[in-house]
Amino acid sequence: MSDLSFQPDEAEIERRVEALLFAAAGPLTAGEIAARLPEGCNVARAISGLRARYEGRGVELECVADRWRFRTAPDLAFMMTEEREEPRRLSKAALETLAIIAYHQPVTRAEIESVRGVTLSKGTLDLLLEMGFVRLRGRRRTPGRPVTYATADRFLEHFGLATLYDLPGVQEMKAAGLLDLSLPVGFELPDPGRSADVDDDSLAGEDDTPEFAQDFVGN
Amino acid sequence: MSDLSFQPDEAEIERRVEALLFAAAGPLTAGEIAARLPEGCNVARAISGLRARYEGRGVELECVADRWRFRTAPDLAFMMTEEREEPRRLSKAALETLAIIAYHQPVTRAEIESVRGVTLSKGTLDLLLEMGFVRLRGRRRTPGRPVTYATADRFLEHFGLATLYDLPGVQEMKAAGLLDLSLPVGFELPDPGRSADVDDDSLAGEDDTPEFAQDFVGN
Amino acid sequence: MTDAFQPNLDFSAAAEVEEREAFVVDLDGYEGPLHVLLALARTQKVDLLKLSITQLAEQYLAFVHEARRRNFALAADYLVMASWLAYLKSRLLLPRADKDKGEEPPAEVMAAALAFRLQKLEAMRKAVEQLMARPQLKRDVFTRGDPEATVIVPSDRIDASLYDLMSAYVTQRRREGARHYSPGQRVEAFPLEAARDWLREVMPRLADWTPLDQVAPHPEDDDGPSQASYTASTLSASLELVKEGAMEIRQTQAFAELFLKRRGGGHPLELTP
Repeated sequence: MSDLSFQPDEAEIERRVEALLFAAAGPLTAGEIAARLPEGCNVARAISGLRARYEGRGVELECVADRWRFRTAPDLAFMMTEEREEPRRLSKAALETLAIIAYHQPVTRAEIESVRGVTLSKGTLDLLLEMGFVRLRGRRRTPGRPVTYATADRFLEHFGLATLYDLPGVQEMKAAGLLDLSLPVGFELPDPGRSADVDDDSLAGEDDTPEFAQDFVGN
Repeated sequence: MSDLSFQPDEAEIERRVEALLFAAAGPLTAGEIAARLPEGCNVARAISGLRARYEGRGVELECVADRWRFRTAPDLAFMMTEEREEPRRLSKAALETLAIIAYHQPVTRAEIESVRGVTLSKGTLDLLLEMGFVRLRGRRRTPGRPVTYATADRFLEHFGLATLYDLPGVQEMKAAGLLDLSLPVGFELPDPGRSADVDDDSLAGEDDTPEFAQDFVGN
Repeated sequence: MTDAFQPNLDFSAAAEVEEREAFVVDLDGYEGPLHVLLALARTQKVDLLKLSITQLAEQYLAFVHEARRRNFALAADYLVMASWLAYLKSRLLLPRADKDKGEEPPAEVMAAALAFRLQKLEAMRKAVEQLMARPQLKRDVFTRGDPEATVIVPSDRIDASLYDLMSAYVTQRRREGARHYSPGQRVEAFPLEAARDWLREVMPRLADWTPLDQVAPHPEDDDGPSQASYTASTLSASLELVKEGAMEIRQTQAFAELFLKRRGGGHPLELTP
């Protein structure tokens, strides 16, 4: 299908990557782009070339959820009245829940409740799941095997984040130990959010931390 | 909303036109562009500026019937004709079928149809098989020896499940607001983890591929 | 217009009203005790880890007191937190003498843990603010409005989440349930006519006050009407007979046992177990 014999030069590769990203309906990974180019093309270089070229323009190249996409410059938001979609308004509770999932993932329902100190009202998690911001990730290897939640790519795409590392303030919070789900020793606070089937006492278990760390880095 | 007092310079106008044309759902006339810019902006000059800027790039500015739009360079059209390999979204039928196979495996075609209440269209199972989400598992030891289906490894990979035992259960369905406290009559979730001990004959021993093919296609 | 004559008092009254309003608004804004505590802690304007927990406890207790004074229905959570804080405060203030309370962590540790927990919640609130300040898709930034007709679909990516799978499954099971719905066996009732006949039959033996339970027939197997139905129908029928003047009925107090008796003489009911 493609002209495999012809080895494009750097400028030509950049042109092609530009065309692909412009045409695509969604963000593309470097791998997906490479698959459409002759073998041996340096996609990374083409992307950084394009990125520089579009810097400060009305349209910019951005990395979200490890994928690349063109999007309009944020400072021009005011012009886009016609394109703007009325955003689904998230309640304060839903936003806080989303933030807790984003910064602590993978996290169980009980853990979310324990950070907020209130029971998660019905509808909050479903809404986030339905909007595609949050996904069921797996099960915690603790008694009761509670389901854990994590953010979905759509979350990163929506907020224009390249990876979970790029969450605002995440490094500082981590350094301050604020993202640690195991509470300090001897910490007994009345916890209305915690239901009868307490399952995060055993969180300190060694199985857990690696799973989190791995997941966190892996994304 | 807009900064009406600020009179943008030429470069800024070009930027804005670029963003507008990029984000617009269809080609725009010069008049439509002008309407979104501060009064007195020279749209024609911005367009010709942009046109020059994109000349020879992977994306070009094109005029059709007095309307302007970006489109990929014609010589790169061959890159865009790539066929769709897989649907981005699973059809409702496919997703539903997959769900039944996941929870009820190993399951025959007739059993799937009995849960869904509609005949399974030919393409649905093929698609799932082709995508590697589903596999032929064996034959039920009942009259007619119907083929049974089960999920394949790709299914677990895609949904991030370590084992079938990790499929969300009734508790999670309730937590996600999918099930009320009052379960539908006769709602029982089979345990997909049990699928090891089934009354199935393996397909491996079968020499009579024709029989299988016939069965598979014939439905 | 009459500014000069306006006494100062009115101003303070107005301020008081405003304060009260502010309180109401605030209570609505809180989601739980932890959120209230965080808001109160902010008024101390110090690092959340250097917070004065005794002061915070007092502030919170005042808050709860005020809310109750105004008859706000406070959820139990708030009161549990209040008593816990009162306890913590007293432990913080008392000299630490008794070592026999070994199993409980020192009050300072508990206070530090509370401060930490508030800091954690605060961090999440800040995270929300920072996230919302980011340019958001379709609100601040926009992707291609008109992707090429021959769309390049990211090939290896299928848009189906576990949640989609679950909801697809549940929807079908629901539909299946609705399809296969059969009204099932009708709940059989003990007919009133039969109850009347039964009562007439046993009437001669109801010379003394006899509990309703013993008068009503007892089902012999599981197929027939339930015991409740036997009892209810017998009661209805007996009321009819009372109206006709054939029987008397008595109950000493609400929910107490009902006793039946025929009018006139007869043989006592032979009680069969």
